[in-house]
Formats: sequence, structure tokens, C-alpha cells
Amino acid sequence: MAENKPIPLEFEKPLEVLSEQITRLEQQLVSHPELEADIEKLQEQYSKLKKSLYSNLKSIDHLAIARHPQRPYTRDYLERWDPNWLELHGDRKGSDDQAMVCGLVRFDDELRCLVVGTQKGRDLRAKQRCNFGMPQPEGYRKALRLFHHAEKFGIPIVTLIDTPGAYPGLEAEEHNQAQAIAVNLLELSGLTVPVISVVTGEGGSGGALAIGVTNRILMLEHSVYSVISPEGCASILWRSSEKVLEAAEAMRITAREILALGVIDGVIEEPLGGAHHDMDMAAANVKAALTRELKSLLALSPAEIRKDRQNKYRKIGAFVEAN
Amino acid sequence: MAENKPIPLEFEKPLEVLSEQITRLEQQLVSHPELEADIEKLQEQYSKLKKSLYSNLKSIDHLAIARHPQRPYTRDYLERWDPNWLELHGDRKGSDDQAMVCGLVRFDDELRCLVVGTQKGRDLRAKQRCNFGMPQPEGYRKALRLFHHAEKFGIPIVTLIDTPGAYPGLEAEEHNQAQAIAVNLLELSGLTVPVISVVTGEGGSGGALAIGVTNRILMLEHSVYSVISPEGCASILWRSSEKVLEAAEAMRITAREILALGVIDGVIEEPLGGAHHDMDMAAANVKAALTRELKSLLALSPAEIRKDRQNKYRKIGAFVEAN
Amino acid sequence: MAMDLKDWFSNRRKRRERENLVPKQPLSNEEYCALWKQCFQCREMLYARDLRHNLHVCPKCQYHFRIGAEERIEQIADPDSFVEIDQKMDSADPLEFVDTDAYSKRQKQAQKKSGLYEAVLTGTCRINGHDAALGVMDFAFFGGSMGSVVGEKVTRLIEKAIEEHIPLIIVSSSGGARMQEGILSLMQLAKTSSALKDLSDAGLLYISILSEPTFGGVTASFAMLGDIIIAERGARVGFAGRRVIEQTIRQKLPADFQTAEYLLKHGQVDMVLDRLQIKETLANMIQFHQPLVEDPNRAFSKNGRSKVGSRTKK
Amino acid sequence: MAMDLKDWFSNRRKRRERENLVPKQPLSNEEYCALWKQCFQCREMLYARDLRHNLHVCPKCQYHFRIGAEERIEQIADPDSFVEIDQKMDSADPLEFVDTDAYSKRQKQAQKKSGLYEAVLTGTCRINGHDAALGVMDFAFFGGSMGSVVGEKVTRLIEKAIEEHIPLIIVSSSGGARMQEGILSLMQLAKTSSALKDLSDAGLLYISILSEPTFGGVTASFAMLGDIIIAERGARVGFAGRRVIEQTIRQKLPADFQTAEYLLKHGQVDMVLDRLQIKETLANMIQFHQPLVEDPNRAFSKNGRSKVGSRTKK
Ligand SMILES: [Zn+2]
Ligand SMILES: [Zn+2]
Repeated sequence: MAENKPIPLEFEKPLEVLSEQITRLEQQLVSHPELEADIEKLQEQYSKLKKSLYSNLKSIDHLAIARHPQRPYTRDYLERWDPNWLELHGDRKGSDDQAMVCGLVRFDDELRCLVVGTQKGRDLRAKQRCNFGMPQPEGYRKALRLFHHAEKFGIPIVTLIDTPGAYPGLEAEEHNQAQAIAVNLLELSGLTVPVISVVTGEGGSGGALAIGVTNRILMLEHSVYSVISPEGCASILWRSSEKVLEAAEAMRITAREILALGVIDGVIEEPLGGAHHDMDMAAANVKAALTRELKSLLALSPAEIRKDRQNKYRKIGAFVEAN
Repeated sequence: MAENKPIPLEFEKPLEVLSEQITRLEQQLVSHPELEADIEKLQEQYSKLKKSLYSNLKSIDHLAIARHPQRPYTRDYLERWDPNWLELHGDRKGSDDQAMVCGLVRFDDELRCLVVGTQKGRDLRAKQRCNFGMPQPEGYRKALRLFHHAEKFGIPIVTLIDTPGAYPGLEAEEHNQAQAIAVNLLELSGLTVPVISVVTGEGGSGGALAIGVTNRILMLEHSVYSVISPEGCASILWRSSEKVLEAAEAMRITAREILALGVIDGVIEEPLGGAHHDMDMAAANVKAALTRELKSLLALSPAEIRKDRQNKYRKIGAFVEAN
Repeated sequence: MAMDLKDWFSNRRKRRERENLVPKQPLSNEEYCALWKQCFQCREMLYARDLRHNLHVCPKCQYHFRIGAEERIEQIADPDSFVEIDQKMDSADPLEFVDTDAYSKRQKQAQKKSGLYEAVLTGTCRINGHDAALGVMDFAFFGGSMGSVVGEKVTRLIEKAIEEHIPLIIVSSSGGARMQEGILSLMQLAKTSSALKDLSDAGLLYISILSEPTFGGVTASFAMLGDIIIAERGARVGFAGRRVIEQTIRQKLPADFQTAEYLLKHGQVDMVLDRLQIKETLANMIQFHQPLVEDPNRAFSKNGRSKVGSRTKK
Repeated sequence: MAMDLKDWFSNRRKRRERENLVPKQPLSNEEYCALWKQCFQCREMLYARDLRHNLHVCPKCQYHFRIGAEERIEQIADPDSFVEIDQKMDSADPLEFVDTDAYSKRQKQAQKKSGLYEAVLTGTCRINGHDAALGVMDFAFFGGSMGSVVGEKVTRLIEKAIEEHIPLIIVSSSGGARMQEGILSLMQLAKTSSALKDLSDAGLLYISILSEPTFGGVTASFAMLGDIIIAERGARVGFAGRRVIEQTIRQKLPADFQTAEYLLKHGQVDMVLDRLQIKETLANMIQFHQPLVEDPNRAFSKNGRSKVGSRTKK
């Protein structure tokens, strides 16, 4: 599938400069064949720089990639996994939150699942329609309706998480955003079908967790997951919105750090430069990971599946017991 | 409890005339003791007329009593049954429909229940707050939340029905009024606690049934229950809003007629002239009937209680099978 | 709660003739009428056999003509697979109801006019090889209103699905309750919903299809209780009718009020489908909701979860 | 999601002194301060012992002073009936978190200042003779924020309730999650909610009391999951804080936004209670939710339904 050229991020600027230099030289190559050696050298330099750049990313660079406007969203994955995926709409009670996409998906003849994922929207109109990926309470209730549907029919569940968080608005509070999230946490923990979540971009606080209480949590290499946005943390703890870098580092929001904390179960590799550099490969990587994990969970009994999920969360926490 | 003097209905006017005549004579009694005999005669006549009047009511007279502005509503019953009844509010999702009142009530040391009832509101402001007894979808969902609460804790349920119907409004349709009703029908039929409904005033169509799928249905003597309001029926079938009388008769909306059709299980006697003539007595009569029915249902197992309810509705219907 | 007939007729009139299409052609004679049908929406003259092959959807403008229960069954069930049950169940007249005419007389007229016994056909069938219980309402009989017969037939259909452990599909089309059966018609809402509770507890799939028009008691019972709810393109669906609401709120309603697209926007249905997509989608969903893994060695397929979906005939 | 401290302090200031009450009296010296306390709302000078006897509710204007966990327990539990569990569980510093100061240092300071180990006290008690598991949060410790210790203690309390088959009561008061524990603090929402699923499946009663203030992750987990939810008069409760929302929607919020009365109006709580009504109501509800009939001959009390409610000590 043809994709738009990736828009470079701030920290990718040196790469960009080099790349432009190479292009300029290449254009002169016909009239100046002697440039060939220079170009080759530059290209080598480019490859090296690229590798070292992406293997030494700061938290804030991961954050930038996770929020990249070309990052693949739930619908991008769904289209690639199963072009015939069947979307299911609505909470049945007045609302169909576009920030929460739900659908029935076949991975192969042996494996089908319900996918529930947040959706940010690509162009401005889609962004507005999707509320920039911030679900209303009704979005969480739509997800819950379909969680129960999947439970009833023994269909495994996959959730894709990429949200700044639950929407903090007047109506959202009126309609009890907190309760919508809390009920999902409780109901997800009681399901007896396998549930796996993948943080594909931003995992933003309770709004992410509301579809993230699962048997396995996977994170894409450059995705982030945190209890509050680094911006929010900086402004509360440092009382300065400029301390985002510090806050992002201090909170340990990256996939590898969270893996080290024992909270998630695996990190899915992204194409070099991030998932938006090759959506097809990103989608294939996620699908492969999901297939593997789902198949292993399907070997468990329903009661074991529930117990497995509850045990996972029961163990998370760091404390000291004095006596 | 002191009550306001009952406001006479149209068909009660002859009684009213007689009563005024008696009062006038009584005022002259001191100066004209010879009037005593006349008064006595008139009083006898009054009693006779009253009895014959209330034992020969037309459907439309019952309808008028059922809709009498002084008719006791759910809160009137609750206060009389248990001054310490504990009201529970809200659907947890943004709304607390005042047209649907829910509370925990103790009948005696042995018998407690959840009461769910529609509420019309007495004065104009209360009427508006209660939307004239017409619940929104959120009202039915509030009731459902508490039905599930009662089921969880093995608490029997009593529902009191007095509603023109579910509210036919724009927001009500947006929020899926039909679904709110349908889900209640389904969920009520699956409960394993005893559920009894009493039609205390108007039983208006699906909006009434949404809290009326119960093990026993009782109706107050002058209450009515119908699939559509007589006004609606007249305007559709007769194409004339003046044919209310005919429609009311044709649809068989009165307690005794519906008992004869085998749909309800009993008729609760009202004070002469209707429940608004003596709320205390009306409340006591309903409580006695409920206590009797609940105690007999409590002898059944949960599974039997559900089966009993489903069987009841399974049998309702009139059809012919040709072969 | 009956809906207003004027509502859906007026809507048709309102749709404007498209300028770039063939100008209207007045109908000439009966023979002509039988062969040709004019599209309500674009006014195109359509050859009746072509229209039928296109499932009574105008090939020019996609207008969905209202169809009867028999045509619907033909469109959904595999050829010759539909086996009707309770074929000759007939309305009684429990109230001996008379308005400007007797209910018993109206029933006979409705039967004669529509060629149907009652407002719903029920039975079992196969859909692309999958067994299913199928009920289809017909608006042409008494406005698709639900009386005792509709309630009883739908209930028996649900019981049949439970008994045979097959998914249930109901295509609704109704103006509401059958007023002439009074409170008995209202109680059919409870009876059918109660049967659906058993179906649900048995873990069986129920797909509800809402077709133009579905209102009142049918919407407020089985039509809104599907695990999956599909609105057919062009359907209008609601609880109260448009006119009743306008009288209540004394306000103009939005133009798309109670249309299939409105239902989707307000989260009331899972999807809106063109008529031509329905059969494939039904088969697809029935298959999706079957347990995929039949291997008895795998814990997930054998463990306490009730078997769902249909058996597929090879 | 942390709420804004300014929010609830500003609200106090906004409350106007009532004209017919005694004029303000400036505080003179420390001794005086210990004996007398000025009402935030009506500015009445209150004798500290009287105030305490009135459960820290101003007898003039009913202003509810914020109280600590120990005072709350004293108000709810029967005298000497509270038996604390997990008393000395202490925060770790899994992220070695440093902002303008180190988390480990801030913890020690919070402990010293508040006299508490952590932001919640948990244990068992009796309430008018009924056994119950009781957890009370204390806003004075780290703004009642939920980190690993709060999550673990609340989870163990829930497990205790299941084990002893007694109802659970939690009084919440929290600014949100403990940011200094990063993703671990977020996961406490899942851990506590998951334990509550087991409690619910065991058929045990859970009453959640929301006290001023309750926000963020605590609201979005156990605080909103009560079978019965009570908001204490004067409490403000929500998911996002007022200022965050105002910045998002760029609009003024209603004056009663997120107050107890607002929650009631929007169907989020079962009732709003004055502090003086809480203990009686709790006892009443625990009793109501017990099976009334203990006669083993009556089918209803013995049949498959799980036993609920508490055992009552005579
Ligand atoms: Zn056309
Ligand atoms: Zn005061």
C-alpha cells in the first residue's frame, strides 16, 4: 500500500539534512560521476546515524513518535488484518462514539476475534469526529456492550490503545465518565474469554485502562503508557509546563521501561523510524504477536483465563511491609 | 392523615347537588327543627345514589377516577407503608428520572422489598419535574439498575404503575425509548426474586409494561390498563377524538374486565368513591394484598419463581389453530 | 402505540424527482402496470422482472421498495429451504371488538387482500447452508400489527430455535400493537421478550433486522433485543410515531429523524445495510458466531461455555 | 488524573458569611486556637470539643469540616470495634522518582506531618452490631492519592470481606493517582476493581461513601463501584478536575458542578447524606440487605442464592 512520505520529527532533523544533501548530490551525479564515492560515504553515514538515532531515543522522542500524525490507528490495523472486517456500532442508548471502534475480525480460518480500539482520526474533520481519540463515557459503554457480546459467544477480544485519555468535558462528567471507566475495569476482569491489549500509540491513564484490563498487555516499541500525560505531570509536580522532558523520564513511560517494571508482557518491534514508516509491516508484526498470544491463551479453560487475568493485576505494586 | 376534600368528577355531580342540599338544610336545622326528617330522608337517598353510582360506573368513569388529580401516587403509598423508606436514586449514567421512584421498604419485620413506581407529581411544579408520570428511557434504566440490585441480594420487588405511557419525545427517541422498554421486559422475565405489580391508576401501554412483567399483576378497582390510550384509539380507529367513550368500552380497560380476560390476578378494593377518598385505607388495602401475595411467592425456589412468571405470560393470547 | 400511516406515505411524496432522470411517464393500462413499475423516488419506469431480480431495489437510485414476507424469505433463505411452522394460526376476536366495523370482518378482509393468514411468517431455513429460524413480518397484513397470533408465532419460533439450537433471525415491519385485541396485544410484548431471555441464556445468536417501517410495541420488544441489530436502508424505526412526537413537543423534528442513518448515529443499530448485502452478511455473522475450534482436546471449546451458532449442512 | 487543589479551597472562600451570625473574631494565640475553631463557611467560633461531638459539622450552618481517617472511623465504627489490618505497609519507591524533590523524602515528610503510614486505613469493625470491613482514605496524606500501598491495602480489605463474608464499606477521599509511582499507580485501579468483581460475585454488599474531595483514579475505580453509593454533604466528586475541564471546553462550568447535589441530580449517587446520618443509614442498609428469613424450611432463603449481608453480634 502506497503511503505518504513520513513527516520528520524534531529529533530526526539531522537525518533529514543528510538525506537532502544526498538527494542534491544524486541530482548532480549524471554530470559529475566523480560524486559517486561521496554519495556512498554519505549514505553510509546516513545509515549509521539512523541506527544510532533510533537506538538512543529519549522518552520524549518515543512520545513524539507515539503521537506522530501519520501513526497507524485502529482502522489502519483492521483494514490490513481483514479487509472484510465487520464494524459494530453503538451503545444502544443514544450514542455511537467514533473515538471507539469495534468490529468482528478474522485473523485466519482458525482465529477470529472482537477488536475494540480507540481512534484518533487522520484529517481534521475525522479528528473532530473522533474527538482526537478521547472517548466519552458512551464510548466506554459501547465497548462494554461488545465485551459482553464477545463473552456470550466465546469470542476472544483484542483491544488497541491509542488515546490521550478519557475526554475531560462537561457532558462527560455529567454522564459519569468515572463510572464508565470503573465498570469496564470490573467487567473486563470477570471475562472468561482471552483478552489482549496492545498499546499502539499513547496509553493515556484511566481512559486507556478502561479497555486495557487484559490477559496480556503488549506495547509497540515506540508507544508510551502513563498515569498522567507528561505535560500534566510537569505542570503539577514541577509547576512548569516546560519540564515535560523531565516528567517523561521520571515517570518511565516507554515500552522497555514498563516491561522492566513487570507491568506488560512484551514489546512489539516497529519498522525502523516508527510504525508510520511502514504500516503494513507494523500491522503484520502486531498480528503475529496477537496470534501467538491468543493461541496460547485459547489452550486454557474459561475459568483459568479469568484467573490468569486477575492474577496478573493482583501482583502489580511495590510496597514494603514493616513488622 | 387529614386530606383535602375530594374534588367531584363530572359523573359525581348529582351526588354533589344532593350533598349541598343536605348542608343547606342542616344550617337551618337550629331554627327549623322540623327539617330533621327531611334531612334524614335526603341522607338515605344520598347513600343509595352513591352506592348505585359507584357500582354502575362506565369505563370512562373508571378512567376519570384513575386519572383523578388527587389519586394517591407512589410516594403516597411509600410514606404510608414505611415512614423510614429509603429512596435510591439514579441510573448512574447521567440521569435521575423523577417519574420513576425507587426505594427500599419494610412492610414488617419479616418482609422487605424494593418498590419501583411511576410518579405523576401533585402540584404543577412537581408534575413538570415528574414529566406527568411519563418516564424517559433513563427512568426505565434506573428501574433496571435496581431490579438487578434486588436480584443480587434476594430482595422481592413491588412495582406500582400509574403512567399515561413512556414519554414520546425527541430525546426519548434519540436515547432509544423502545430499547429501554424492551430490555426491561427481557430482564424482568429472568429475575428469580418474586415480583408483583399493582396498577394503581393508569396502566399506559409499553411504558407501564416496562415495569409490569411480574409474577402477579393486581389492579386497584378503578384503575385502567390498556395498549393505547382511549383517546389515541378513538382518533386512529374512529378517526374522531370524540369517540373516547366507545374506544374505552371496546378496549376493555377496567380492572374487572381485564381480570375476566385472565391477564391479571386480582382486583384490590378501593374506598367508596375511589382511593383519593381515603388514601390511608387505599394504602392499607394494597399493602395487605401485596403481603399476602409476596408471602406465598416466597415459598417458591428462585428457579420456580422465574418459571412461574414466564409461564404466566406464555399463556396469554387468543388465537385459533386451523388444521 | 400505533404509528401514523400518513408519516411514511408523506415521506415518499416528499422525495424529489431527480432532474437528470427520464421524465415521468403516466401509466396507461393494467397490462402495462403489471409489467412495469414506477420508482417512488426517481420516477424511473422499471421492468417488474428486473426489479424483482434486483430484490426490489431501484437499480437507478437504490430506492428500497417495501416487500412482502414471502419475497423477503425468498431473498434470505436458500432456495426451497424454508419450512413454515404454525402456518394456519388465525386471529380470534377475544374482545368482540367493533369500531366503525367489526374486527372479525376486518381480519377476513385483510386475509383476502394480502393472501396471508396473519402479519408474520415463521419457519426454519438455511442461509448459505447455515440452519436458522426465520420470522418475517408483513406490513401489508393489518399494518404488521402485533396481536395474539404474531406474539404466539414469534414465541414458538424462538422456542423452535432453542429446541433445535439454531440462530434466530427476525425481520420486523410493524405499525405497533393490534389495538383490537386490547390488553392481550400488549402482553405479547412480554411473552416474546420472555422467550428471548431463554434464547439468550441458551447462548444462541439472535439477529434482528429492522425494515421499513417498524414502530411501537414491536420495536419495544423483540425488534430491539437482537444480539446484532441491522437496519435496512430506507427503514424508519422508532417507538412513537413522528406525528405523536411533534404534537407532544410542539417542535419540528430533524429531517432524518427515525431513519436508518439516524438510528446508526444514535447508537441504536449495529449497521445499516442495503438489501443486497443482507443475506451475505447474515451468513457471515452466523458463521462468525459459531465456535471455530471443534477439536475436543482444546479446553476452550469444551469448557462449560454453551455451544453457539448453527450447524452447517455440507 | 489529579485534581486541582485550588478548586476546593476556592470554594470555601466563596461561601459568604451569613449576616445574622456573630461577626468574625480574629484568633489571638495558640492556646486559643486549640480550644476554638472558626467555621470556614459562617465564620462562627466553635468550641473544639463541641465541634467534635457534632462530628465536625458546624452546628450553625451545617458546614462539613474535612476530617481524617481516624475521626471517620470513630464516627462510623462501634467504640473499640475497629481492628486495623496491614497497619504498617509502607510505600516503596519503584521508579526512584525525583521531581523538585525525591519521592522517598516526600513520603517521610507526609508520614511525619500526618501521623499516618499511608493514605488509607483498613480493617474490620462493627456498625451498630453488624460486622463490616471498613476502609477510610485520608486526604491529609499525599492528597489521598492512590499508589501501590493504597491499592494493595484496599485489595486486601476486599479479600478480607470475601473471606469473612461481611459487607464492605469504603470512604473515599482522593486527588487521584500517585504520579510518583507512574504506571504502577494506574494499575491499582485495575487491581482493586478486579477484587470487587469477586466481591460482587460472592453476593456481598459494598457501600461506597464519597467524601470531599474524590477525584481521578479513585473515582474511576472502587469509589464508583458501590452497590449503594452515598455522597456526603459538601463533597465534590468527579473524574477530571474543574480547571482541566474549563481549559478543555473553554467555558464556565455550572456553579454546582461536581457537588454532591449535582451528582444526585445526574443519577450518579443513590443519596446525599449529612455526616450525622451516615452511621445509622449504613447500619440500616446492612440490615436491610441481609436475608430476613433464616427459617431453613422456607425455600427462598436456602435456595442457591448466596448468603449476603453480615452476621450480627448479640
Ligand atoms: Zn429509483
Ligand atoms: Zn458554620
